[in-house]
Amino acid sequence: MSQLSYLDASRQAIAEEMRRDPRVWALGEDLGRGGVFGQYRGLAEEFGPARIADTPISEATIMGAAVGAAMVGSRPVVEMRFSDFALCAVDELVNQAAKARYMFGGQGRVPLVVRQPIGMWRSSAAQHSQSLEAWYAHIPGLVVVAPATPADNYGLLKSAIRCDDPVVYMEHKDLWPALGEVPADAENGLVPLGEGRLVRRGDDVTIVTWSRMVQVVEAAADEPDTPSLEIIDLRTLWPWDRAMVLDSVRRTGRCLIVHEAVQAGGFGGEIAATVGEALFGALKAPVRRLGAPRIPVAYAPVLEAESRIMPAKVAAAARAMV
Amino acid sequence: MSQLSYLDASRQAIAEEMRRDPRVWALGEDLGRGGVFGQYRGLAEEFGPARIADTPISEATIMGAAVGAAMVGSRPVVEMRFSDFALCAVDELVNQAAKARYMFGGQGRVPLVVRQPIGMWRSSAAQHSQSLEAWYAHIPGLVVVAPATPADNYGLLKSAIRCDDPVVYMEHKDLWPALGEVPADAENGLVPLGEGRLVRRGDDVTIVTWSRMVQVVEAAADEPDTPSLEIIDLRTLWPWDRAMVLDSVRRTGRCLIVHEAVQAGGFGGEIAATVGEALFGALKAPVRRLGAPRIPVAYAPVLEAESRIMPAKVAAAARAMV
Amino acid sequence: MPAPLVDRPGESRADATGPIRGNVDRARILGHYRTMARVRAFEEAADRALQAGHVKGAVHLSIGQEAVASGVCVNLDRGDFIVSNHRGHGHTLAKGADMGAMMAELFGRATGACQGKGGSMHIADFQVGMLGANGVVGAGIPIAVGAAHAMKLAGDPRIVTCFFGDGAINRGPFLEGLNWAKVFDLPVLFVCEDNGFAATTRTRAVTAGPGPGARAESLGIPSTPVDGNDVLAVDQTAAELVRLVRAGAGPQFLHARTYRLRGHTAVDPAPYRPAAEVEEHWRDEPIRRCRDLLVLGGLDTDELDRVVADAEAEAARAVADGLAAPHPEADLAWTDVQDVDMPGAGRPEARA
Amino acid sequence: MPAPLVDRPGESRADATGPIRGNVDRARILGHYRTMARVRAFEEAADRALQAGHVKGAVHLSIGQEAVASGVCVNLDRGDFIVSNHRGHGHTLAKGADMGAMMAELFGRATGACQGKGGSMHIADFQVGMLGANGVVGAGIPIAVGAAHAMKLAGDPRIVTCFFGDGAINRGPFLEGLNWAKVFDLPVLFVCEDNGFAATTRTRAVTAGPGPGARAESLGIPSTPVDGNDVLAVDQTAAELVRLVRAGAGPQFLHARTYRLRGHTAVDPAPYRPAAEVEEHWRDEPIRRCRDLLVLGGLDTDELDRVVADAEAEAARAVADGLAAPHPEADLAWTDVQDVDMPGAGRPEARA
Ligand SMILES: Cc1ncc(C[n+]2csc(CCOP(=O)(O)OP(=O)(O)O)c2C)c(N)n1
Ligand SMILES: Cc1ncc(C[n+]2csc(CCOP(=O)(O)OP(=O)(O)O)c2C)c(N)n1
Ligand SMILES: [Mg+2]
Ligand SMILES: [Mg+2]
Repeated sequence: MSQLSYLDASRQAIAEEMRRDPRVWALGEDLGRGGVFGQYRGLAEEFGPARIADTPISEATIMGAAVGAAMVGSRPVVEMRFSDFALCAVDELVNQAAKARYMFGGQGRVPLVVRQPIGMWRSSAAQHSQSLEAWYAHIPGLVVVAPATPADNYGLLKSAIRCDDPVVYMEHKDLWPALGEVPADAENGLVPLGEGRLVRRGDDVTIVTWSRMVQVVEAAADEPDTPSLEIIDLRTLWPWDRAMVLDSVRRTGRCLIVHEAVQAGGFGGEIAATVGEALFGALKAPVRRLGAPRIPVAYAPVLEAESRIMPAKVAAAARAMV
Repeated sequence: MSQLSYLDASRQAIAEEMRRDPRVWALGEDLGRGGVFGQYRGLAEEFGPARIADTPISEATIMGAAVGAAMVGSRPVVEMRFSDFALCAVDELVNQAAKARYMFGGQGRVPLVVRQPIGMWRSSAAQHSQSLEAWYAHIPGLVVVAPATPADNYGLLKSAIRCDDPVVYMEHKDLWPALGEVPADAENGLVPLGEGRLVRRGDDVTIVTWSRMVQVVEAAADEPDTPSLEIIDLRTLWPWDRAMVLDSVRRTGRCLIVHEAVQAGGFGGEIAATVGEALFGALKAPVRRLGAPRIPVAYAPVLEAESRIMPAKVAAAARAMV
Repeated sequence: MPAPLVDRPGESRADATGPIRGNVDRARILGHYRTMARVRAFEEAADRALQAGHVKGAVHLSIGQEAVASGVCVNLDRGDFIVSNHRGHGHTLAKGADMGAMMAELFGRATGACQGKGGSMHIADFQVGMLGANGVVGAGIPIAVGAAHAMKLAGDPRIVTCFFGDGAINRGPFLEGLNWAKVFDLPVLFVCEDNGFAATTRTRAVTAGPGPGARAESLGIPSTPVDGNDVLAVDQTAAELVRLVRAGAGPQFLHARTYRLRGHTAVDPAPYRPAAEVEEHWRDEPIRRCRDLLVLGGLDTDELDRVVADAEAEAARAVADGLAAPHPEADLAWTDVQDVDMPGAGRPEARA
Repeated sequence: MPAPLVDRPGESRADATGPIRGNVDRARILGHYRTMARVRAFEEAADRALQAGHVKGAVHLSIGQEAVASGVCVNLDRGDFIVSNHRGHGHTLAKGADMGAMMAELFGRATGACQGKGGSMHIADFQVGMLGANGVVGAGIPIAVGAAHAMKLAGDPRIVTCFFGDGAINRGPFLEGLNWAKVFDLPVLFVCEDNGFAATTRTRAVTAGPGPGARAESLGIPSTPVDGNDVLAVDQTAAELVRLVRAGAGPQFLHARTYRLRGHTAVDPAPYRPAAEVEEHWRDEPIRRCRDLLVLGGLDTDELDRVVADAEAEAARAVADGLAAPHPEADLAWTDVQDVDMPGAGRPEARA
């Protein structure tokens, strides 16, 4: 084990996978100088500019080229900088990457990882703050991952790179500096795709959450008046760990889903609908969701705050359920 | 009233709005020859090639140019041909059209309508069959419409063109030939955005649905063993008619949501979560959803059928709830 | 440069030899004749099958454009890759794909090239390096470029050829993909099949500037124009460009002018162009031109007729086999989605 | 062509007159000097405010690129439109926007140009025809083209100018937007502000072919190169291009070479380029060059210093006013989303 930041954990994961498998490479803008957040710092020096490829500002082709490269056997890690810019490459991800294996009757596969940093971060406003994980969970053929801790960013990124299908990998920009223990041993640190993490046991309300909201929910749980919270970090949104969620809610009888994304049409709806259907009768309170209002993220901190879920809001919502 | 097809109803709506308001124009590929489905037949003859503009195959710029044109006071109707191709224009729709009014502090507005024909139609396979209404409902700033009948395609398209904000307007390709009565009087036929339509009264199960599935659900209701169904055609998905849905489910105690789109992460989750929360305790059965499996739409009819919701499936689901 | 005739791998070439034009021998031209006849026969058979209701989805026929497919692909090795567009039957056949599997795919049968999952717009045959048609105009360009990128990264000598239409040059991926190919100096040959139309629209009405070649050159990629209905010209030009690409000279661009003799889709009567214009172009169509050349070169017309008859027989067999082939099992719809979610085939009920 | 100096609408111009270079009079050059000094002062003040923690979001400074903004915008009428990119402060000021409202926007205050909702990357001032900066590289191009399209449709004589960087020419919208502008023959002036970098990457490393001008010309749009640090050259070139656009000659393209003297964002120390290179470019920076010209033309240095001092005072006032301005009310976050869903301001609880 060693203490690493969320950012360094991802860097180490890529470096190890690139050492292990010569087919792995990364492509995106500014990677040669470490990438916009420093997630690739030092990698060009170790692996050279061919495998840490500096690209033009061509999101559609960064993604599309990765699809072609993956189909003929390489394993690209695609850097989109901000998930918002991935909106310039949706055809390539959704019509091509996600469907190629299927459309071609299994003749080819598209083993790529597309890193799409999400979330609110330093007053970045409406075009640099979105969390659209719900979109990708809706698309057959895509795996969707949203790690909350350094250990998970290490272990899940490695699993994503080893996955034979396209993975939408959403790191949260506000988590880059977060520190945590990360298993130093390369193979033991792998985190399987599709498994949730039980963050904390509790009795009264099961909170299902992911990404940056895990910390927020933990803070809420520590507030004095908060009921006893069982916290599940979903980690992978598709496939999501239904079993872990249902087992927990069966026990607590209450479920609150918390996500940073807009609540309307967010992935919380999928979870709420599933829990509501599977545990009808076993619920002590209606399943609730807490997500951002359906407004763009504004620039001024006081306005941006309207889109933010804060611990007090989570605590209040949990209290209202018991 | 006159008998019109769903397709002709939309054509008449556009023609009337173009006559009424000189700022309205349409742009897209092949519009001069009537558009790929004939939705624009005759319009170039009446309004000239400037207002029925034939564009290059440049979806991103069709959408992006419409944003700029709308910001300075014109009212473009954007034709995307298949909703799948709109995936080439997502930045323009989601980062630009939806957010401009907000980001600029209300200085400008983006009154455009983007027509995105959706759905399975004649074995069109994975890249020509998608229904992604859930995506757009998740995006602040967008209105989302999915008409099921000629009258609604007439009245809603007119309302969409008159709306001062961007409207994602999703016609279903399989409905083009559907016939129905349409109010001949231009002003009376307007259908307000955001209001559902009570298709049929019933006692046992409320079905919430939209687009092509309305017909399917009606057929299900007509099957001999089916419980008494109350059918709501949502028509507008954002904002959706919560009041109509909740009033109905309060009475029937049961709710089944049916949509053609993939169930996982579909808009049914939003409705199920909302109903489950608002009517907890008043429900006689868990809220259920019926949508496509999370697989791409395949080409061969026998495979494509796996993605289709048929009346028998709806009837069986309703039966299982009572 | 060994340039095998890959139109029917394994089949014996015509035994006629000796030069006809330039230093191209009769066998090679006869090979083109055969490839083009096979493409034409396939398209005609597919069209008839569609009229008869056996093909459910949209079909874009390449009738009139066969010379581009044949002239380019004859210069490719089986291991080389091609990426195609919605009008891809010709490219696919010329690259060596099995006609029966293609027709079965159009019919949505289990024996189809994609097991019936893709249909005409998603035909692929990875065994012969055919990485897929595409339902999205221009989308093949970045994919081709990426495949070439992977080849370069791996030090793999295979090259990639990317076919697209004149309509695709107005989409962003054209600029992005060509720029990328040149920046990374990739082994890719771009082939713009310029048939004058994008669906019902004349491309010149929606295309600014001097055209595809000038755009390619503005991105640092040399462009070579060619009469796309002259199979020999296409062959000879493509041969040189393929040689350059293989030699590491970076991406090349072939601008082939041709004409789409049929509607945009098989059901499009194309009322937006005068019959006289179409007729005029029928006089210029590549198969007749190739035949004239062969006859001029002394080939027996009976032999040529036999080639056509063989092609038609093959297409008829493909239709018959396709119609006799089983429909896929419904469970197949659940396979090859993604491993992590659906490790085995089967509906969720079955898997629960 | 009347070409008002729009740097401070309503303000009296300098009274110095007489030609300095070509037929451009001193007043016009002095106007540029003032505009550029104001842009520089704004950027420096914004930078200091950012270091002091008053600006929360990212800021892209245009220091060193002032001549492009000033030289182009001086040729535009107040009613004309501009569309900008992430590095848009200079364009916005030069088009006549209020400095105080801009600074307040950076501070996220209620008095900001966008009421604090947009920040640096989304500054707009529709009153002076400034249709918005943009956080997405290249995204302004189709928007500008669409605004021009609407003008043409309406028979409105106003024209549109679109600013973007050399990095943006590698994105699809560049090709699509320019092709569109030419196909529809729209009144739009494209200005490529070529500062050699796209963030930390030298654009020449990721840009194939001869560059922006060749790409524009391949799309049928004539391109004119200009020394983007020579404000007079920019002015004179832009004047001619604006004249052509107004006269209905269709879209024009200005390729202005300049240099980004500061980091990509205000917090980027730009370690990826040698200090000597930056220093060399400081010697070539546009404000000093303009000053030299004015001094050569006989202008009093005291007067020039006064212009700079005025600009700095204005920027200081903008900072002071911005800091004194109220933060927006939280409820403002709920306004201007869309009418049909949220007809009035207020949170859902308040609206229920
Ligand atoms: C992005 C996109 N836009 C529109 C379409 C609809 N469409 C299919 S083929 C076609 C015309 C393409 O023209 P071209 O590239 O010249 O190829 P051709 O059909 O002439 O062979 C169009 C507009 C599409 N498939 N994808
Ligand atoms: C589509 C997109 N990709 C990437 C970015 C991140 N980004 C912001 S500015 C920039 C560089 C732009 O370079 P250029 O267009 O030359 O403008 P400059 O910054 O040099 O003024 C990049 C890559 C973005 N904002 N949008
Ligand atoms: Mg064409
Ligand atoms: Mg630049």
